Amino acid sequence: MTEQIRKPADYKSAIKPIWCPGCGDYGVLSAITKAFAKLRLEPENTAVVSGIGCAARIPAYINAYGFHGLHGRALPIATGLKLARPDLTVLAMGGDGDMYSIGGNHFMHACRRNVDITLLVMDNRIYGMTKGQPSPTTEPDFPTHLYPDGTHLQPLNALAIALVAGANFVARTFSGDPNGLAEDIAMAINHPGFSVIEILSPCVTFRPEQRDWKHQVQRNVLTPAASVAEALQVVTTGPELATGVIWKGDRPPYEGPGEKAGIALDRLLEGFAA
Amino acid sequence: MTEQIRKPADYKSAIKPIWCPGCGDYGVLSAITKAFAKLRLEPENTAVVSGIGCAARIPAYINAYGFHGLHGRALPIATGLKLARPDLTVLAMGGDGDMYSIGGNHFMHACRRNVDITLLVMDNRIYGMTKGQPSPTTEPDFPTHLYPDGTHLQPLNALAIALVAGANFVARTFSGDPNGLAEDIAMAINHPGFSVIEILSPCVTFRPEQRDWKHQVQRNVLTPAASVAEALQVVTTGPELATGVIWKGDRPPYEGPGEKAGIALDRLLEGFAA
Amino acid sequence: MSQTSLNSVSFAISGSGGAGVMTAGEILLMAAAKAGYYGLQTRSVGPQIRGGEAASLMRLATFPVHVHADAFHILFAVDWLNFDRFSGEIDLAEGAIVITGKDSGELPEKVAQTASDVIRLPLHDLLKETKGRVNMLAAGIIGRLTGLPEDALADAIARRFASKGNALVEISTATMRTGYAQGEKLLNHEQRLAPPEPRNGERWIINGNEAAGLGALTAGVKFAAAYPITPATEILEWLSPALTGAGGMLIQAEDELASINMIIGASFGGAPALTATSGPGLALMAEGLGLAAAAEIPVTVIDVQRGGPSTGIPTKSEQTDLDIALCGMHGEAPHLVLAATSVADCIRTTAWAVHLSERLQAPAIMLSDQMMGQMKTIMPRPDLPDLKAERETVASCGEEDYARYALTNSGVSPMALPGTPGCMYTADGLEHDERAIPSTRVEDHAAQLKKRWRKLADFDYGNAWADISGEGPLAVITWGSTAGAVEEASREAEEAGIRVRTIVLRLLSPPQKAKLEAALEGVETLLILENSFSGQFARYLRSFFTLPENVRTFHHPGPRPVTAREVLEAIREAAS
Amino acid sequence: MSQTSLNSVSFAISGSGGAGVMTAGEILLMAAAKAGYYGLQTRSVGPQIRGGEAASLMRLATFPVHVHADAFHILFAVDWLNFDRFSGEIDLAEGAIVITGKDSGELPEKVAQTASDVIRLPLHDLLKETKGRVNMLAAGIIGRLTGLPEDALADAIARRFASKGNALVEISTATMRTGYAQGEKLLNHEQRLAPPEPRNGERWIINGNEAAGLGALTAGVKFAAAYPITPATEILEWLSPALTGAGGMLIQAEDELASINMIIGASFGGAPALTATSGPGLALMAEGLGLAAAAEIPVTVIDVQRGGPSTGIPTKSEQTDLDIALCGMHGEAPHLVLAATSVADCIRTTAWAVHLSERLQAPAIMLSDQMMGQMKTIMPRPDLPDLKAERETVASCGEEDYARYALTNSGVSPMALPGTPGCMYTADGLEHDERAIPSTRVEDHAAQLKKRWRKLADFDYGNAWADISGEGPLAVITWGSTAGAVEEASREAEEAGIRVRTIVLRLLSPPQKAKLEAALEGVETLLILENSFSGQFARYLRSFFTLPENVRTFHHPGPRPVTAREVLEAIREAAS
Ligand SMILES: Cc1ncc(C[n+]2csc(CCOP(=O)(O)OP(=O)(O)O)c2C)c(N)n1
Ligand SMILES: Cc1ncc(C[n+]2csc(CCOP(=O)(O)OP(=O)(O)O)c2C)c(N)n1
Ligand code: SF4
Ligand code: SF4
Ligand SMILES: [Mg+2]
Ligand SMILES: [Mg+2]
Repeated sequence: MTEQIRKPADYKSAIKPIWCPGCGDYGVLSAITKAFAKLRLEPENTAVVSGIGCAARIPAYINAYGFHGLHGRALPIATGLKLARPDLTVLAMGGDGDMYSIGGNHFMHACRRNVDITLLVMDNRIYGMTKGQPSPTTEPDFPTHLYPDGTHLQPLNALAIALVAGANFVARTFSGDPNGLAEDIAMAINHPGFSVIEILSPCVTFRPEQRDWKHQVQRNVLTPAASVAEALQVVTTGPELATGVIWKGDRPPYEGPGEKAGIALDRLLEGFAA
Repeated sequence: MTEQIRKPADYKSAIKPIWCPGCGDYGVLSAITKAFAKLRLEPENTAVVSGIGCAARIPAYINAYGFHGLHGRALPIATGLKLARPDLTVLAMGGDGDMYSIGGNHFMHACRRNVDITLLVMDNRIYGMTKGQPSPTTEPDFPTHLYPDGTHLQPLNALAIALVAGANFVARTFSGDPNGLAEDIAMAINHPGFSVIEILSPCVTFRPEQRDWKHQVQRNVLTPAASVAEALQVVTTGPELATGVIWKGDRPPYEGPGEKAGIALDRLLEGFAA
Repeated sequence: MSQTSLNSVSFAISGSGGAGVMTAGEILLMAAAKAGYYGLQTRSVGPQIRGGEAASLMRLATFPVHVHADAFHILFAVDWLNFDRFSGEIDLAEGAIVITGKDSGELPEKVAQTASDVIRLPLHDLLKETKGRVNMLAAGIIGRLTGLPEDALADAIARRFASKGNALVEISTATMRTGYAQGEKLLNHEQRLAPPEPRNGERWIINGNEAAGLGALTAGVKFAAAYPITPATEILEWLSPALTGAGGMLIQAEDELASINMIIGASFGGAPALTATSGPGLALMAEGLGLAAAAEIPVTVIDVQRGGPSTGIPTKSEQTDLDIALCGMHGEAPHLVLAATSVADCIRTTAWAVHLSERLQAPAIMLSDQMMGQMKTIMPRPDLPDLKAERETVASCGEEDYARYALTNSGVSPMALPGTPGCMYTADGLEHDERAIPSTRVEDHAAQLKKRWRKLADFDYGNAWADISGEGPLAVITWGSTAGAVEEASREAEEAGIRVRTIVLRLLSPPQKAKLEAALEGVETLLILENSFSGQFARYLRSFFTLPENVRTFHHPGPRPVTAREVLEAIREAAS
Repeated sequence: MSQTSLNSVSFAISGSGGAGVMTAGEILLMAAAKAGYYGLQTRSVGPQIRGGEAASLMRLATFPVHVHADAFHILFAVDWLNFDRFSGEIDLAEGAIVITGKDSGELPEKVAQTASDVIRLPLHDLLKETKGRVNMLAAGIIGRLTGLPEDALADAIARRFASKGNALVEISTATMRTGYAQGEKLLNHEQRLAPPEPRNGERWIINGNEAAGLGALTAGVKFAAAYPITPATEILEWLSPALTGAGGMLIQAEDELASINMIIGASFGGAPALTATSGPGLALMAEGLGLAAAAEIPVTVIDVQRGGPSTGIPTKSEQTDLDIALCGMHGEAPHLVLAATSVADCIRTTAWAVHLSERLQAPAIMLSDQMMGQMKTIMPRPDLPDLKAERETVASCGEEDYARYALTNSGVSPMALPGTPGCMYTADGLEHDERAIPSTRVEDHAAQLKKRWRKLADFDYGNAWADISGEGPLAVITWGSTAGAVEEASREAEEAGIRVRTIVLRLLSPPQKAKLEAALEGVETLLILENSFSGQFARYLRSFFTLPENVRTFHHPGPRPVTAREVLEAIREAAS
């Protein structure tokens, strides 16, 4: 087959997003298609896996194989897929609730397992799809119907968790900058092992003040740290709306138990001989 | 009521542990009873909650209210209990599989939520109860039936997760030093908010080489760090068999949404008036 | 126009892109309540979070209504964008009129085929003067056609927009009046409601989710933990400030595994505790529910059913969590399953679930569904039920070891709450003996299995286990929100001279075998009705009860509810 | 001594604190196999991880056996510590002998009451010479009493301890010989087996867990993800290196939510995928199974049942996950439920589960239980089944959009695997249309619900859905490991002149209504047998099938299995 040159638009499916006008996720969708075009990915050899939420609706809008699974469970599905089909480029994606609340355990263990998957988390610090409940990244004083006086809880520093748990590539980006975002996504896909990109992606409906992120975000000010410790420093004490690549590790990706662990069928059957 | 002076033995129940002779968990049980005696806890106002595993068997051996719940779910039970009954002293406990594998999400979120609970994790780097499968803390090259060639996975640095997620007290201790352990447990109970104590507790049956920990552990060499960042430094780069208190934070414990968030019934009923 | 249409009028207002059709419906409902009518409102929405196509489905009546009529008399369509997404839920009545914009384009086939009159109005022009929104225009027109007083509409608008400032109230009122005047010109299409009965006492507008929250609160629930999920979230959002106000609290858990285990912990500590969820969340709670059954910890789970399987159709209704509610746990974990029968009944049945759960130290699942959970209903202000959480506890223990799981006569063993001196024990999901000590013995297992079963099976649940009415050799049995259609159809059947015995189960588990079989005495034909594809309720009845010789079933899946007309047809067939 | 006892001898070896009773049993089983006998071994253990009390429960016979006999002829008790923990599982036969130490203390009441002879041996003294362990002494004594050749025992010891060095082999052999000689002196208590049939072909010693792993492997499973749990872990431990050896892999997941979703992901990618668990894990997989049903992803879950509810009795058997396996998902999620009927059948039924799951693009649950999962059985080397994973896929797509969920005749829609050009689609657990696009429409929901149901319901499962034998107006029906007792009892009933039709279901869902009802033709009395407290299987049969007038049930909970004697009694009663 001769290689086909595809434009970003070729990576869009025909399905119209259900998102609110102005939702940050449109920018993410656009950036993904740009990144795919840049990497010349073949749609048939690319798979995008998500959970449930506004953000998690993305796969259907992308021209690639997709799986819109269960709330919180995108990463196990992506893990099984990538391990069984190492030939595919596999991305996982979803919202802050999907990945850090109900999906928190898989997030932590996926970082540790370091399978070659790229994770995009559209962080809007709210549950969009269920209409405005606090997520693990919601500010403690943000009022919601559930907690009119705020949650009083410290937001989860998910990137710090990612670093500590072993993610091999960590970046923070902004949906309002689809070109920068596209570059980061392309870089993450190319980087071996488990990559985490936290995307500041405004929910204009339940967090209208996030429209202001476009003025607040410090674009591309971060550069890969020299050590995990340094990267940790950046995500724990640095400005929280600063974007850029934070960490590029060199852990070899996990691909399974390895041949040495195998036993041939003959030998196994011998074991049954009475 | 006049205060009753209780000896450690008074905090032991009449039930005989099912543990293997030499199991590290005996030392933990003994340390808990010492800590309780030291703090003069009233058994009826103390509750110990666990999941499933060898370590998680402890509650029945303690003279206090106990809950031996589900694998991985000790922390939610302890959280519900403490929030509903703030008058009780609540401890949660279990093994490395219980708390870091199946229970990993609750672990992360309990650290973040910072309810005044003390968590004891008996880390033997193996699944004892199910006879020797790797846990998240198992060394990558340790051979098991499941992975004769080892897991090839980086062990989870659970204390680093705890620090990053927001635990308010973090220590590492050793079951072979019940007195030191007792002091740490007492300190953790007294410390407000969510406390995590990782206890190196050998599994003599499936990790017989851990018997050697008694020679390898550097006892009480750690002291509380001045900042989370410094504490992180200790648990990420320091010797992994060093014990001591690593972090004492001053985040106020979470006790619920707070009165300001309440609405009186009358006003709620008015809302229904047509 | 038949007599019925005057005692009950149904209409739908649809539109896309945030046309505000829900608000129009609310205004009409409030005005109707004010005027002394009964009524209900449901919504059909597309997958969009905001904007997108939506329909406000309404019924106003002179008598209390619990279910939509079979078909709609008026359809006000602001536009036809994506109308086919819910056209399957909107059947037009014979003689129905369709009101739409002059240039809203071609009618969808189904509408064109069934509408008897299509009125095209210059909606844009009509709004020019007041600069108001089309939804208020719709409220005015429909208000006029159904005969609601203009003042009642104005009053509703004032209350609904009170917090949004005077300007909006004024514009909206003026627009409504434009519509009302416009309606005047369409009076040959009038669907006027008969005058209401004189209104005695206060009326409420409430939906099943709020009602369930209220039931929980009145029963004494003090602790809730939950994870948001459609269509149960309103329960949580209503309950959270309410519980805090009552000295308790609601915790948003990290997931449903945490929510069920948190309430188990709180209940172990003595706090009546509850969670609310929908199918996917209930699936995740199965292991925790088993623990509650084994360790004998009272907890209540409200399951607001939605379309399944899997993520399914989160915004639409169906009665298909019966299987998992009854049989979704591994091993044998006896528990209570109750089902509310109407919006109002959500108060009582939730309170009863909490009461029974505490009384019997067992988990209770209370089944609601999207239809009643999100249906706003006008009803007389209800008396709050006197069903409280009352748990048998022990005050202190003597020398003897406390037997937490003692084999008492009733099977219920008094529970020691933490804080009780001398009774320290460890609750356990491992099989155990009477003193809660883990045991693998045949004898202990048999004894505890039996105890947990008989404490539920032998309890006297009184009369509330089912609502039974009517007589005769034909019986109709159903559960949940389908009860509304069954009651209405039975009434109509009686009027048509067909005698029908109606049975609506409220307590599904433990099955009330003797009682139901007594209620079925003399019945020759049993008609089983439910809103499911496979007939889960029919299978449940077959597996637990001895049924009459002749059993007929009628069921279809959501999102279309089972309607009174369908039930009536099934009754006619069964009776013939 | 009856004739039967010579064709089949049962004995138990018990002891505490690591007495090695399991090893003694294994040696005897290996020796028996060598000598041409059939047999089986199960273990009853206390809660301790290591050491603690344990009993090796054994049966040796001249014919293939699948179940323990009703009672034991020999009990060798090294000591009586905590013997009561499993005494409920050890009934002594009439005329049974008890061998124990001279100073092992008083016999437990139940033993004292039923034993006809008690032989107290100076165990310590007997071990003095060889310095061996008491378990080898027991192996020697029992070997002699049952008539196993001394050489076969020596050979078994040599093989069993080969990896542990010569010294141990020698000491153990010498100790066994001491025992064998000692047995010589007890020959009046002999329970000698009749000479074996001439052995034709190779014999295996295998348990159900290994057999299930083997079945999965032969069917072509390439990916497994699982979380360890008793009593399913051996499946994983056997499969992991086996899969790696076959170019696949097994992943230990962080929990069961991850395992089910990992295999869904792998299967979406085209790899036949499986997990194994027990009740608590199955409960956690319910949501994932629903997704597999909705998104039509083949996956197989092996559930090795244990005592429930909740954590229950992890090391002991019961048949009580039937409810959750059949009905444990929310919404309507049609799926396959199969049950192995014996240790050997675990190979075939697991392979069939994988085959059907792939063929029908639906999740399959294959039910095993602790009894057969951990029962070591001597059997002829089986032929591996020719049941492979074969999925209908598409090779490429043209211009038209690919309809992943096309409404085909069979209901099975050819699946595009990632890598297939032009067929990109998004698998979804939301309701969807044929092209996999999310839909809330009444029509799409109805069509897809029906498709998912009929692809299972209309498939022709051939004859393997049940094992049926015998004739007559009395039928006995059962499932799972209880089949062993039923088959044995039916044989005995026939011998006693009672005609019995025996039906053992292998395919539980979709229910084979027409086939089972045909199999029941002419049956007047149906006897339903199962190992559960509440009779889950009986309820299942009632809910799906039209049963004969006269239905009787016999069931009791684990850990005691339903025995052939119990079945026989129930047959006698039903026949009278
Ligand atoms: C098991 C389960 N629990 C709850 C839900 C309901 N639910 C759907 S999306 C969602 C959260 C969405 O928030 P987030 O992941 O941040 O995505 P966003 O909508 O903000 O993009 C929840 C709670 C569900 N679908 N499944
Ligand atoms: C849902 C569920 N999955 C799996 C198990 C089986 N299981 C019991 S304990 C255990 C792990 C024990 O390891 P750990 O927590 O490290 O405790 P240890 O025995 O080593 O003290 C597992 C997997 C279970 N009981 N429940
Ligand atoms: S609710 Fe928020 S996150 Fe969801 S589509 Fe609308 S703007 Fe986006
Ligand atoms: S198996 Fe290991 S952890 Fe469990 S009791 Fe024995 S030594 Fe302790
Ligand atoms: Mg979000
Ligand atoms: Mg461990």
